[in-house]
Amino acid sequence: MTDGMNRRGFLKVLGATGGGAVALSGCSSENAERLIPYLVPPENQIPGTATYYATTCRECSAGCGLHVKVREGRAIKLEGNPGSAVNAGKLCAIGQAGLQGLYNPDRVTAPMKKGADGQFAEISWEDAVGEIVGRLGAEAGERIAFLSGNEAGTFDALVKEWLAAHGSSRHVVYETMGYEALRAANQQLFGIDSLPTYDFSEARFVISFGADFLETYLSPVQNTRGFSEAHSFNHGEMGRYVHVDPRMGQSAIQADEWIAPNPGSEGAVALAMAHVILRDGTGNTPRDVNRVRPLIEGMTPEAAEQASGVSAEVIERLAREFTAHRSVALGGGMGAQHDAADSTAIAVMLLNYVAGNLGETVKFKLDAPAAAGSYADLMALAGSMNDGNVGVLFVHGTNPVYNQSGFGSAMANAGLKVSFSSYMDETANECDLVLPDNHPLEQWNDFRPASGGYLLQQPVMQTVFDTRQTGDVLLTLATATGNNGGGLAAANYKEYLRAEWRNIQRTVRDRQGFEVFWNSSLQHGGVVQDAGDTQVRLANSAAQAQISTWVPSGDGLTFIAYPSPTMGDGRGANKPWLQELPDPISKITWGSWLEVSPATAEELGVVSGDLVYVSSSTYRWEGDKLPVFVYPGIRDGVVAMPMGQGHEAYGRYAANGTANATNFLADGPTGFGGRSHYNTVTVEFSGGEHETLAQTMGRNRQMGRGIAQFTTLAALIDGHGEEEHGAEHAAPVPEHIEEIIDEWQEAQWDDFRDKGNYAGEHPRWAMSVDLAKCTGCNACVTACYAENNLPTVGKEQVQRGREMSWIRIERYFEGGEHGEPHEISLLPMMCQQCTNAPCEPVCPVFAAYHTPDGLNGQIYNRCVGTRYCANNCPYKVRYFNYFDHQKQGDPVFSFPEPLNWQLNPDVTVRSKGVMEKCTFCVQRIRGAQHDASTDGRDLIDGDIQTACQQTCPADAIVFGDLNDPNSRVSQLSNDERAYHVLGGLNTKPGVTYLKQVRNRAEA
Amino acid sequence: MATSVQTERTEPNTYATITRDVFNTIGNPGRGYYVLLGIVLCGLAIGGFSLLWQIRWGLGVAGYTPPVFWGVYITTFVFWVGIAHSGTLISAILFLFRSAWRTAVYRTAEAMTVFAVMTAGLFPLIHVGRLWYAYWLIPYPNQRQLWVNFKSPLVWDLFAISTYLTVSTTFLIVGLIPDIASFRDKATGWRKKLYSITSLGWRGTDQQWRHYTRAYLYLAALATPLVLSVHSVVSWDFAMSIVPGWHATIFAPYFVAGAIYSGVAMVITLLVPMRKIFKIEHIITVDHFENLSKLLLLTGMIVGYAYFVEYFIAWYSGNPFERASFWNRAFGEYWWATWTMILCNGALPWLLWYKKLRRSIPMLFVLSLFVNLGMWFERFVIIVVSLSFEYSPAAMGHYTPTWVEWGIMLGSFAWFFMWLLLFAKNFPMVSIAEVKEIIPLPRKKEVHQ
Amino acid sequence: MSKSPGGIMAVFEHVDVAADSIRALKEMGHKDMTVYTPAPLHEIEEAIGHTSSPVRRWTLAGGLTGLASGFAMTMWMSYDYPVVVGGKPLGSIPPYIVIMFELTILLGALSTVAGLVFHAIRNYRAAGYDPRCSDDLIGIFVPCPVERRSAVEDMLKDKGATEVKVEV
Amino acid sequence: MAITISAGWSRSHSHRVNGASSPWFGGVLAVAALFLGGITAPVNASAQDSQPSVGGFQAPVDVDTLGLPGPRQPIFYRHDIHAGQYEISCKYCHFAAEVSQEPGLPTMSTCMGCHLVIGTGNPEVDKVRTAAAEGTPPEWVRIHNLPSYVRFPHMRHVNADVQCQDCHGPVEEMPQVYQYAPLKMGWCLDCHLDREVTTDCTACHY
Repeated sequence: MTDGMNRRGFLKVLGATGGGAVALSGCSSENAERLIPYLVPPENQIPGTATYYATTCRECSAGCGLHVKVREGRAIKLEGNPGSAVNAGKLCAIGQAGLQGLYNPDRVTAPMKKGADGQFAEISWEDAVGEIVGRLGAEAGERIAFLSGNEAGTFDALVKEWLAAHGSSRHVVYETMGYEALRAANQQLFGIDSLPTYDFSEARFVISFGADFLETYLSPVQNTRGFSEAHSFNHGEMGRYVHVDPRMGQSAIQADEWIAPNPGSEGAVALAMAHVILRDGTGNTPRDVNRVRPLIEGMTPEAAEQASGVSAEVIERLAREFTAHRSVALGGGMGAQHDAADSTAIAVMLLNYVAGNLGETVKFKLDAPAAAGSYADLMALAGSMNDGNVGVLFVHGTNPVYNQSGFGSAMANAGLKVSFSSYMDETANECDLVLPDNHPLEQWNDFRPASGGYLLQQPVMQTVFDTRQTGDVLLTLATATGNNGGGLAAANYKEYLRAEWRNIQRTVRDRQGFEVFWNSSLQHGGVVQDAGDTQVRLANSAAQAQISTWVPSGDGLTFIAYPSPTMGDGRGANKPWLQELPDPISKITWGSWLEVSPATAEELGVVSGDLVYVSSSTYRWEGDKLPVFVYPGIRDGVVAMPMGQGHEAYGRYAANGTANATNFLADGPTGFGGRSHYNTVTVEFSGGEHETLAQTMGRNRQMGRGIAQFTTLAALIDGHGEEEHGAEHAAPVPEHIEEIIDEWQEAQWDDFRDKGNYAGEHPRWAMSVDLAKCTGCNACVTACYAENNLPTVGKEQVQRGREMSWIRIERYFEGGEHGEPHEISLLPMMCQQCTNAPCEPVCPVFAAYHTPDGLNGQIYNRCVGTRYCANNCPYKVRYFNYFDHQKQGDPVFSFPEPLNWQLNPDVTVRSKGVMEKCTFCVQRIRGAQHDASTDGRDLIDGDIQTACQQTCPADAIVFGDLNDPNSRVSQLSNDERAYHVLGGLNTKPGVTYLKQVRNRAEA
Repeated sequence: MATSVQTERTEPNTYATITRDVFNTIGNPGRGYYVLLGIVLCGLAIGGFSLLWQIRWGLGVAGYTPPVFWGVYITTFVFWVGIAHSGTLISAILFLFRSAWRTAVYRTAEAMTVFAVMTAGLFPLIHVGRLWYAYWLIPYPNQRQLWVNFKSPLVWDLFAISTYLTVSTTFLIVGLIPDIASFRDKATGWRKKLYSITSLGWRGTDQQWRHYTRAYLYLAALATPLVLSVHSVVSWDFAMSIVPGWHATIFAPYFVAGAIYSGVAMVITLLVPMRKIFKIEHIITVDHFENLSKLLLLTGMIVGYAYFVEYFIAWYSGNPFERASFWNRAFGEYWWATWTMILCNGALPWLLWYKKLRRSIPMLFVLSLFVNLGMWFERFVIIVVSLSFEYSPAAMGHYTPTWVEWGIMLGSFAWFFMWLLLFAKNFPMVSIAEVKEIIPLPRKKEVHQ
Repeated sequence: MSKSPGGIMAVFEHVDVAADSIRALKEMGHKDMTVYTPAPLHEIEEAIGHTSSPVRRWTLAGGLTGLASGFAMTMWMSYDYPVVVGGKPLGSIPPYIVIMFELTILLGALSTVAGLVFHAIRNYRAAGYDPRCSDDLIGIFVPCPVERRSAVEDMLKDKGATEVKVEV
Repeated sequence: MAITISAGWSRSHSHRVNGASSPWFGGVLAVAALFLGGITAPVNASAQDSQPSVGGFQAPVDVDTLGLPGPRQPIFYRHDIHAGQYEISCKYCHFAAEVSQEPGLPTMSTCMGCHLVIGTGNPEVDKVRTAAAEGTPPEWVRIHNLPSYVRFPHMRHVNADVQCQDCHGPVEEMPQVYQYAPLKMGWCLDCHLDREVTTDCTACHY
């Protein structure tokens, strides 16, 4: 097996145990490699075993705890910190892909300075600091501005202190997803500018008004965990979830009912529900509701029907359901942030308020940091730069030029622009100096999420490049300019941080010695104590609240730019894992698309894949044309596009020539200071131009094959859970035939039960997947990429269907035609580890075979590449290496230095011509068996977690031994909802699916 | 047809004329031959370059689009194996049936068999991901202490194809020995030396003929079940799987009939120009073509019936996957391939019910080309179209071959014709001894028995 | 046999004449002769009256060897390093029949050829061959001592041989 | 296995070291003795034969590596002196062999633990000291090199009482280490079959 980039190559760089120049061939003769010993043994590290470091994920503002798996001094995988209150050991796809930010081949490797020719050239750190110091001498006071992303925590404090020391207070915070509408509503109603936390686990009725709470909204992993508990089927009970939004996004897949109101009118529905509750007195309404009573009473269900097109009856029913259970209503999602989004958020908060949910399922944490910054602030800064009032601009952790093209031209009017970006993104390109910050995994830092607590970050490895932590740079600058009084006298940022944590220790009333507290915080990833909730009550300003609906400007189609579940606001775009991660809805990779409803598509005369021009009143994208994706889950007359693609800089993966959704949005802040993600556009199709979508679904519907099955709550309660919905045509195997088959099978197996490796007792590894829990978030997919060294293959190969995703989420549209409601069925599909695996007997060389412990083994080095196994796999979960993905210079090279550093040394990197597939993370199974053997104990249920299971925020995946009747997986496999995909083929899969349960509205 | 009849001589065939006429087919070739050989070598170079390109970069340069993991290579593999079959049918099965007319055409057919198997045998190698490890399919003792999986139809295939190649080559060589001896006794110069060696000391003694005829009979008797088994085994490459459209009991006879059908067509394709170029129209006559076209008609009817049965069973079984697969064949993305196949193989052979058409050589030539095309598409439909529409709707894809695959396919034709050209100019393309066997040697007295 | 004492080589144009001559030679007591024909000719074969060729035994032996080795190889290898595939028994006869069959044919065919070569070489006679015998003439070579040559020569000429000559 | 083509290896060739003088027991004692020796009897660097011998084994005087089997290492580290003559346990330096897949390579600080004090004047020891002082660890040439698709969990073997020498050969007698066993699959299998432990493919390949 050729191993251009092999396990050993990995071991080399830090070389605890072994290493090597790239060894070319390997079946027998090995090239001499080099072993480089450590000078001093690193703490806690044993070569060949992983060390885990606790730190905090900074890919979004949720503040998930991380356990970083480090092998031989290199971070190789990001996993959730089981002790974290936010994510409890789970981690989303974006969070896991943080590793590819660390090892991004397009990282800025050293300080850069823009020359007279506009090209960047490397300079030394000393020179770079000197340049700034020189300029700081000339500029002072408010002419110094610091633009950053959400840095709630010590860094924020440092920036403020540093600016103050230099006489400035201009710290502008800008996050693309700033939730300005939600915050404005909280400000207006309750007088607090902060973001709420939702306690889903207590709720049994969830209604979302355009909030993508399972995708990007506030804290998606936390939301998914809670929602999974609230909504999954459990002993005859489950919650109900209604989604109100013109577009059915990933979150809405789980919705039991999807209501598509007129665009921008969700607020009216929410307020009318509040109206009904107040009218009927069914809610646990606080007494001070009278302040807003006129507002609520003004919105009758009938009025709401007028505004939204949702019938009054439905609104009445929803209101009844809302108070019949513990409930939660969500609003203010970025994908629904139109000009009247503050109205929506106000209405939703009022709905929660009248139902008595505040403090119950909707909480404002006492220790939540105050929110800061908005789109309006950014635009104000742009204005100020245009007026020549900014002499020195620092940019850290935000990339406004990408989604606000006017900001770039404004920057031209600022003096010295200094970026701390790790990547040459659009904003860094406009700067004079780029002083690359350490990646969050290389940093000392802390973070305070809206859900409360103080989270620590520690460097998990040496810096990959010649980068420096921005905190250190600021301290150096302060020393150089002599403005280093107070906390700025700290020797380095770590000391500054520790000083800050002495305060935190006091705040959390910890009475141990500081070092004990510090070390314990490091081990746990921070301190989280339930600081309690803010007791919110209606502020005086609540009486002035107004409710409006969004009014389209001019004719045309309503355009929605929604946050992409894979790209986020765009910062995921330079990570190949995320680019290749199929969008949960469209299943499109490596580019953007325009979602169009079937009726609208017919009007436009387009089908999926047709290339269209989209133009708004201010913008028309000339770069290329945008492919259409016909989607039944979007309201007629509405088109939608994911944010995050269409970068012009930001690295080879990001700058992929597709369109940027935010460009089609109107400039300028809305009344509440945010940006409207709605606009009116026209779509033109000249005819004839078409591209093959880089889509990972062959067909969008399951053609009655019963792949992803569902049942209804009512059927389960009535004891008809075994009924196959969506599998009308699959003829079941008659029972007596099945008996004969089973008997015959037993007889066959007797042959090998006492032979060779098959003799004796063995586990039968198996998995169960609860479709009622799966939200299609793709976290498992990225976990698999990370754990099993899966290559990313790029757009062209995905168009040929050659993606290597060992686990994929199959997404099937149901209904949506002939007046039936549109629904989506999901099914995570990985190797089913069939007992009677069709792939095995056809392999001529036993590369595919059955292990004694029930795995469907795939021996890569034995594989000749006949691909017969893949033909014969009914589930199509075998993936072939068409190219040498790990080889430099290959057409589809997946691991440009240093991306190869992420490779898991426990898993063989496959060469070209070899079939590969999921083996239930056999390296983890063997690893756990080794550990148990070393410790002299037996494995117990739960000792082994597959990568997908470990990260699943919904806890949908359970792995274990089927031969152990007490294991979780055994019990789940005998559930009334259990079924095998294509079970009629008698493959006897090891993966059991539990049917999705739809909690239909009571008639 | 009048034109073809005109070219036939009226002079009766005698032992002497046969030896002479066949011997005249060899000898120093003209410019046309070298032009043909040049074209063939160019094709081979294109194929070779494509293959090297594929080995260098990986199978990704071919058009494989999962779930279509097998494409043009396996299609062409089955095509060539199929071509091979009629050769053995004519040389062995018809021999057992004492079918006298076969003698004139069997050598061409048998040579075609060997070269077609030689061509076919390349494709499993070309198509595997790691060509350099393909020898792992052979059960040889190795330090890894591993054996091969005899349950895999691919291993059966390995055994079947290599046995077939060995046996048909043996059969060809055994058949050639007396003819080469004839050539030896006529040739001069280096050819004499060549034939002296390759005739293996054949002199046509009574003892030699005694053992020879027996051995030939047994070889034919062994080749007969072999030829039936080889394409059955090839068909089991598909039928043993669970792919809808593949998993069918009809596959073995269906494939064997199809193989003979395509092979006979290829024999016609080859014989028509050959008899003209070699001026042996009096040895390979229109009667021979009529007999071949009857074979074509018979197997064509079987193939057409198989098409019908496939669809019928897909419907009759009630299996939704089978039904969907066959619906997709006829009306899905590859409808054109299916209808090409049905037109060429299912409809066109009906023309052969007309004797006039059976005896029209230009007509047969054109028809044989259509049948070749149709049979290639039959395999394409069975392999690619079935795979593209399997069980999992999430994994359905559309496969389009790339230049590499077309290049290699072109190379395979070049490879085949290269051997045929080299053979035709150096060895008898008509069996001298066997043609002699069926015409009377002069007698002094007329015998009435 | 190969060390011929020399003999008479006669060449015939007509098959019936050759056959008659063979019979006549046999009557004269010349059982050991070599007949060269351009093709296997039944009339000649009948005249010589050979028994069935022993090659068939080679075929049978080869075929049975192939069958047995196919069975032995597949079964032994299946249990030597037991690897389970698809829930099937380790040694499953039905799929192995294919291998057994192919080996039967292969070894049967190869041993047939071996038998042919063996027997053909065993009966190889160095002396007396006329190249025209591979074209359109029938040759008969009769080894005979010098004292009997004239009688044989006369008889053959009398029967109608095209050419009769003495080969040493 | 009736047909086994193994490349010049069979069990009978394996060199097991006698249990009595088994050098990997009592490593700590050996080290202590080494220290003592170092202190009480200053070592003449060029004359190894004057060094005290703890066990029965006396390492030969080898100053030239050219004639020895195995690749030449940046430092002429003498396994025969360390593990043979002084009977330092293998696991003293290859510290992770009992707990990890990888046996571990001694860090420079492990070397300096002894060589701060002893070995002065020996040019090879000086190389170690220089390397440690300058922070430039030597790049050892890897000898036992399995292909990347093979796992060899050291701890499973060590804990199953497979002696280091079974695979690595009599390292304690090797002035310069060379690859002793073929490290081929058939060789692995022979031992696994002998010991009646798993021969499942995924035990080693994944």
